[in-house]
Amino acid sequence: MASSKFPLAPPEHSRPHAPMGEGCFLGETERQQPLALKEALAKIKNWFRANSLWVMAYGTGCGSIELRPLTTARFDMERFGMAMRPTPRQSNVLIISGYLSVKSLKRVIRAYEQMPSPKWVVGLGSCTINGGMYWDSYNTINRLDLYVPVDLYIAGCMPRPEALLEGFGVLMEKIKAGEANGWNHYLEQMDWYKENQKKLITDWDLPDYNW
Amino acid sequence: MSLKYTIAPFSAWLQAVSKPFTVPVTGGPRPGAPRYRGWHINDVEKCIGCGTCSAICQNEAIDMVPVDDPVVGDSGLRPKIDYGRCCWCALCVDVCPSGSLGMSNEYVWADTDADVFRYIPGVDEKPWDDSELGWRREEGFELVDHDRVPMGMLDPDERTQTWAEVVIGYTEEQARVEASRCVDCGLCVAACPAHMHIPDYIGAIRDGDDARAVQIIYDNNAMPEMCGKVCTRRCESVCSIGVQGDPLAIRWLKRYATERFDNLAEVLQPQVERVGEGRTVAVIGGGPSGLTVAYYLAIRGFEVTVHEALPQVGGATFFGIPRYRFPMSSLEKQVDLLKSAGVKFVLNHRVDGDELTRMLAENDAVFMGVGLMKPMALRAPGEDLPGVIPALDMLREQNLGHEVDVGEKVVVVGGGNVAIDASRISRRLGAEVTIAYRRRVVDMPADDEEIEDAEAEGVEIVTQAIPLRVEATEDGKLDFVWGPAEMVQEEEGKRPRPKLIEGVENHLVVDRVIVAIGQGPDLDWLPTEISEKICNKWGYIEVDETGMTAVEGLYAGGDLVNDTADAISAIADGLRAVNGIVDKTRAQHV
Amino acid sequence: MDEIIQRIRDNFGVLREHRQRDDLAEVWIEPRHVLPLLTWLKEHTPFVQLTHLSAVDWLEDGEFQLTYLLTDPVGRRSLMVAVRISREEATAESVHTLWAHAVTYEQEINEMFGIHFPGSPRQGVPFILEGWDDIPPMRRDFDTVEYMNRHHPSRPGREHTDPRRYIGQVVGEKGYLHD
Amino acid sequence: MKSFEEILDFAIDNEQKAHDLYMDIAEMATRPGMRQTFLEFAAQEMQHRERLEAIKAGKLPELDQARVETLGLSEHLVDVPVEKDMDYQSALLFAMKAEQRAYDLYAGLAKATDDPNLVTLFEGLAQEELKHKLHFEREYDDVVLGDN
Amino acid sequence: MTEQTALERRVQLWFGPQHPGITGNMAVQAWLEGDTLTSGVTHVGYLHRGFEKLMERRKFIQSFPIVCRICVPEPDTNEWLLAASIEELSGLDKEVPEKARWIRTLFLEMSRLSSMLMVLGGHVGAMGLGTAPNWLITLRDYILDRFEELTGARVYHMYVTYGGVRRDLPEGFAERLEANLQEIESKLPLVDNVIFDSAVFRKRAIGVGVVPEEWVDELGLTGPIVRAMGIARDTRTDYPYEKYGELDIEPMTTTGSDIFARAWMRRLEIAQSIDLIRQILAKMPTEGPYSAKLPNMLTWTIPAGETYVRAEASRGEMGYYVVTDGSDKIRRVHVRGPSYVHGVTLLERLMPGTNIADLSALMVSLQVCPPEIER
Repeated sequence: MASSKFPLAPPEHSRPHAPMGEGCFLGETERQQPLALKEALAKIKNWFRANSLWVMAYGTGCGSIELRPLTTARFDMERFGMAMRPTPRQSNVLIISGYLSVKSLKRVIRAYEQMPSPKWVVGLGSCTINGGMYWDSYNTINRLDLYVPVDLYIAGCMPRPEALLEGFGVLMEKIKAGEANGWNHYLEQMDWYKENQKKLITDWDLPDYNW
Repeated sequence: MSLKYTIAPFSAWLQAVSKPFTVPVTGGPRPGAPRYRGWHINDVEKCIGCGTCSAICQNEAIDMVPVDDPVVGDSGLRPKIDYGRCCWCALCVDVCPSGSLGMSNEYVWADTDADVFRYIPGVDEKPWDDSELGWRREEGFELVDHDRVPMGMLDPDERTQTWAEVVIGYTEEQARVEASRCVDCGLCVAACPAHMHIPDYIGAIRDGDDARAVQIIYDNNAMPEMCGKVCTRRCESVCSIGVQGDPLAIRWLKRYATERFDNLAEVLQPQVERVGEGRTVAVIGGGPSGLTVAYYLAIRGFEVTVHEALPQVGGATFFGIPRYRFPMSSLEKQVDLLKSAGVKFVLNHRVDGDELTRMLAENDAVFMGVGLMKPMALRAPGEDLPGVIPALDMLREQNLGHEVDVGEKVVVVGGGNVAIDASRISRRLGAEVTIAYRRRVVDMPADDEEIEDAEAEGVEIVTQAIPLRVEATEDGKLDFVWGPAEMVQEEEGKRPRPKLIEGVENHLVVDRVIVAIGQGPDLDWLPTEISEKICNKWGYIEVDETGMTAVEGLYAGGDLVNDTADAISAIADGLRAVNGIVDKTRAQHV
Repeated sequence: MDEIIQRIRDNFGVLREHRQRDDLAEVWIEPRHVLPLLTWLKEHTPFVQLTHLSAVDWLEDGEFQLTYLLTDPVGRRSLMVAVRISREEATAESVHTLWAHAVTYEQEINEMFGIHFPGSPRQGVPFILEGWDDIPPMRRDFDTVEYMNRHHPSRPGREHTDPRRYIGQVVGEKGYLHD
Repeated sequence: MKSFEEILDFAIDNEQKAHDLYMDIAEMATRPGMRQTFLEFAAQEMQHRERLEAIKAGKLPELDQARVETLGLSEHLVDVPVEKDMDYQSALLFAMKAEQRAYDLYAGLAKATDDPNLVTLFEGLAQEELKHKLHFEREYDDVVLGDN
Repeated sequence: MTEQTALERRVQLWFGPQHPGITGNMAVQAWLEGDTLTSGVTHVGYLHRGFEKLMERRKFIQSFPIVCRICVPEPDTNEWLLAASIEELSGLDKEVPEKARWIRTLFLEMSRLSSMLMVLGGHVGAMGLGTAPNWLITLRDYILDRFEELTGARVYHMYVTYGGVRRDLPEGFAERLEANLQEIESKLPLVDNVIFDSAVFRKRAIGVGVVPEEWVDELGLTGPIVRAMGIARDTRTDYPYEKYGELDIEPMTTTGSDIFARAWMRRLEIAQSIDLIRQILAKMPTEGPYSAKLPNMLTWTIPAGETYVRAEASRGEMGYYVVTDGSDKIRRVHVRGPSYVHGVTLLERLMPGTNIADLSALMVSLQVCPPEIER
C-alpha cells in the first residue's frame, strides 16, 4: 500500500480501500526532515490555519440563526480571520448548528468529506452532545460524534454569538497546539464511522467516500 | 432608471465615519441580562431533593443523584443537569418547590470533550456558583398550585351547640382538585411513621379511582379513617409544596377516600399467604397498634384475640378523642373490618400479670399495646382538691357516655392535643374555658389547626402561665393561682424554657381545674420478672427492630414504646410487630 | 354561520356539530359527503379557502379523523369539516382538484399517517422523511422513544434516581395487603 | 468547720449520703424501670463526690462561682415522700428538692461565716448543687411537662 | 457542433440544501433550459424533528418550550398560539390578566419587528447586496437585547405560557425599547437608500416573481404576499386577538405583487410595527398581575375539544389546530405555517420561467421558513 513516495505506513485500522496514492488529499507529505525543523514548520502551519478559519455556510439547524449576527457588523467574526464560504471546497470549518435529521446527516457527511483537510467540526448546542430537546424524536440523531469527528462543542440552546466567538477562540488554541485532529481520527477510524453512518442511513446511496 | 437610483446607494459611504456597531473584543463576552437563563445554580442547603425539577423537564435533562444521606424532609438527592439535553427553558427553576434552583447569567462553555457537560449545581464547583444575576423563582408565577382547597367546617358558634363532626369533608370535586396538587415526590412517605404510600393514593384519587386509593391506603394502615380525621400529619409538615405554599391536605384526602366506602371488606381484597394458619396471637390493648397487629395477622390466618379493658376497642382513639373529631360510626366501621377478618374481641377485661404469663405460654405471640394511661400530676399545692381533675378521666367519662359536669368556668392546664380536646368539650358542655400554658402558642404540641379551632370556638389561651397552686374559695369555687414566665433560651437550637418571674401572682376563679400536662406509662401490673427485662428507666418498654421485647414472644408497640405518642406511630409499631411475627413464623415453617 | 350549518344539515346531513367560537364551527359528516360538500362550499358559499387539512389518529376507536378547515376570508370566519374514516386500509377522496395545495397536505398525511388519497399526484412520494422503514410516524401506535432507542443511541453515563422510589426503598416502605 | 479541707470532706460526705439514699430507694422500688432510674441518680451523686475529691486533691480548678439560673420549678411543687412505688415524676421531684435542700444548706453556711475564703467555697458548693438541680429541672421540663 | 435537442439542453440542478442562497435548510430541485427554470420541486424534511409527535407525549407545560423552535426567526407566534389554543380549550382564557394581554401583544409585535428586520436584510443579501444586511441584522439584534432583558433569552424566549406570561416587564424597559426604536427609525432612510433606491435592487426586483390575484383564494395565500397585491387582509385586524382590537391599526398594502412590492411591504410593516409598539407601551397598564393562577402543571388535564387559533406572523397567517382528549397531554396539534403553501405550492408555481439567478430572491420574498413546513 505504501508507495516509495509516501514512506509513512497508513495508520492502523485505516480503511483498506482509502486511496493513498499520489495527489490524494490524504497525502500529508512526510519528508525526512530534521525534527526541530519539522516541529517549527508544524507550529507555523498551525498558526496560519488557526487564523484563517473558513466556515461553510450550511445552516443545518436552529443554531444557524446566531451565525447571521456573527457574520454581520455587530459581532463581526471577520475580525478573527473567519469568513463564511458558500461551498465545502473552500471551507475548513463545518458548524453543525444543533440537531441533525437523518436526511440532513446524509448531506452533512457528504459535505464534510468534500471539505479539504485540515478541517474541523464544531457542534453547537445541546442537540449535538446528547440529543437536546429532540432526544426522543424519531428523526434526529442524539450523538453527533458517532457520525463525524467533532473537534469542539459549544453548549447552549442555542449558544449566543459571544459564546460562539469564545468557542472559536478555544478551537484556535487547540489548532495552534496541534490538538484538533478530528479529521485524522475520521480517516483512522473510517470503518467505525462508516458502520455507524450506514447503520442509521438505511437507504445508503452515497459513494463510500466523496472526494 | 433615473440617476437617483444609481447614486443613492453610495450614501452608505457616509457611514464610514459614524460610530461602528461592532461589539469590542476586549473585556470578554458581554454579561447576560439580569434575568438571563444561563448555567444552573442550586442552593443545596435549601434544596429538599424532591425531584420536581426532574419531573417537569421535558428533555429528561435532570437526573436526581444521591449526594447525602436521606433525612426526613430531604431525600438527599440533588439534581444533576445534562447540558446535552437542557434547553434552558427554566421550567425547573419556576417549578422548584423549595426555590433553591436558579440560573446564573453566565453562558459561555466550550469544550472538546462531549462528556464534560454535566454537573450537580451547588455540589460540583463552577465559576458561576455565586452569580448574583440570572433567572430565579419569582413569586406570582407558580407552576404548582400553592393554595389548598379550603375544608368546609361548621360555623364556630354552631359547633359549641353540637357534638356533630366539625369538619365537613371534601366533595368529590374538591378532592380531585386537591389531589391534583401533588407532585409525587415521596418526601411524605419518609416522614410518615407507617410509611404510607401517600403519593400513590393521592394519584389514585386524582385519577378518579377511589377504590384503588382505599386499597393503597389500607395496604399499610388498618385505621386510616381515624388517621384521615385526627392524624398528627408529619407528612404534611415535609410536603414539598408546603415549603412555599400550603402543604397538600393529605389527611383530608385520606379522609375523603376512606369515607367513600362503607363495606371495606368488599373493596379490600388482600392477597396474602395464610402463613399463620393454626397459630394464635393475643393482643393486649385495643388501641391503634393492637388493632393494626390484629388485622394484618388475621388476614394471614392467625387466630387473634384482642383484650380490652374498656367496653369498646379503639384505645386512645376511642376514649381520648372527642366525638366531634372522630365519630363513633367511623370507629365501628374499622372494627367491622377486623371482625370480618376474623379477629375476636374480649371487652371489659383488664389483663393482669398472671394472665400475661399464661398468655405467653399459650400463644405463639403476645402483643402488648396498652398505651399511656397514667396522667401526669400537677404536683402543685391544692392538686388534691375536689374539682381538680385529670383531663384523661374527663375525656374517658365523656366518651363512655357518662354525665360530666364542668361547671360554668374552667381552666385547662397544658398545651397538648388533650388540653385542646378537654377545652373544646368543656365549651360544648357550656363552660367558659381558659387554657393556661407554660410556654408560647408556637411551642404548643397541639395541632395548629386544633388551636385555631379552639380559639374560634371561644377558648381563651393564656400563655407563659406557670401554675403555682390551687386554693378553695369560700363559695366552693377554686382559685387557680399562676405566675407569669419569661422564656429562656438555654441552648442554641432547642426550644426555650419558661422561667417563673418571682413575685407576681395572678388569680383565676373557676369551677374546675382540668390538668392535661401529659401522661405516662402505667405498668404496675406487670410481673416483676417481666418488667425488669423490658422496661427502661422512664418506665417505657424497649423493643428490638422486630418489635419484640427482651421476653421471647412478647411484642409491644404504641405510646408505650415510641416517644412520639401519636396514633400513626402506634400503627407503625403495630406493622413492625406484624413483620416480626410473620417473619418468625415463616422461619419456623422452614 | 348558523345558516350555513343549517344548509349543510339539510343537504348533506351532519353527524355532530360544535360551535367553538363565534367565528369557528365544526361539523362531522359522513365520508361520502366530503367531496360534494367541499365542492359546494367552495363554489356556492364564501368558504373558498382551504386553510389546512389535518389528520387525527383515534387509535382507540380504530378511526382516523380528517379535518378540513375552510375559511371565509371576507366574512372572517372558519368552518371545520371533519370526517371519520376507518384506520384499516385508510382511504379518502382527494380534494386537490378543488385546491391545488391540497396535494401537499395529502402527500404529507399519506406519509405521516398512511392514509391514501387515490388520484392525488404525489401519493407515495416521500415528502419529509427519507429512507423511512417503519410504520408512519404520526400514527399513535408508533412509539417514538422505542424507535429513538433503537436508532439514535444516547450518550451513556447517566443514572436517575427517582425520589419517590428511592425514599420508599430507604425507609423500607412496605405493603401488608399482599406479600 | 474550720478548714477548707474539712468543709470539702463534709460536702463529700453529703454526696455519699445522697448516693446511699438513692441506692436504698432503688432497692425497694417496685415500679418497672424505677430501680434503674434511682441507680442512675446514685451514680450521678457518686460523680459529684468524685469531682469534689478531685478538687480537694488539687487536680481540678476551684469551683466555678458563676451564678446558676434555675428554672424555679421545684419551689412551687409539693414535697414528695419516699415511697417504694415512686414513679419517674416523683423521683425527679424528689431529686430536685434534695438538690435544693443541699443548696440551701451551703448558702446558709456561706451567710453564717465571716471568713471570705470559706464564703467563696460555700458559695461555690451551693452553685454546684444548683447545677445539679437544673439538670433535674430540665429533665422534668422535658419529660413530665412535655405537654405543658 | 450539432443542434441540441430541448431535452439535451435541459439541466437538472439541485439548489440546496447546502447553498447560501437558500432560505434555510431546504432544497429546490430545478430543471433548467439555459438560465431559465422550466419546472421545480420543493424538497423539505432536512429539519424535521416531529414536533407534533413529540408534543403528543409531553404534558401541556412541557410542550411549551418546544413550540418556539418551529420557526427560528419568529418563535414567539408559536408560543402564543399554543398558549391561546390551550387556554381556549381549558377555559383559562377568561383568567388571563389584562396586563398579561398587553405584554403578549407587545411581545408578538416585537417579534414581528425583529423578524421583518432580519428578512429584509436577507432579502437583499440573497441578491448579493451586502450593506443593508449588516445594518438590519444589527438593528434586529437591538430588539433581541430587549427580548433578552424581558425573557432571559435572545432567540428562544419561552415566555408566553398558559394564563399569561412568565415575568413582568423589567424596570425601565419601555425607555430602553423606545431608544432602540429611535435607533431603528434613524437608520431606515439609509436602508431605503441602499435597497429601494438602489438601481441594482430595482432592476432585479420590479416585475419579477409576480403572484396573480386569482391564486389568493385558490391557494389560501395570506400575509404580506396578499397585501402586496393591494388586498387589505391581516389577521390582526380581521380576527383581532389579545389587544390588537384596541390599537389603531390598518392593514398596510401596496401594489405590484412582485419581489419589490413584497420587500416594500416589509419596509412598510417595519414602520407600522414601530408605531404599534409605541401605542402598546403608551396604553399598557403599569400595575396588575402578569399571570393567572395556574393549577399544578405536572398533573393538569383539560377537557376534550378541538380548536383552531390563528395569528399574524411576519410571513402570513399562522395557525394551530389543537385536539385534546381530556388527558394531560395534547392529542394532536397541527401547525399550519404560512410557508406551507408559500414555500411549496406557490413557489413551485412561480418557478417555471424564472431566471435561476432570481430564484433566491423569489424564495426570500415569499419568506419561506422550512421548519414550519415540515415541523
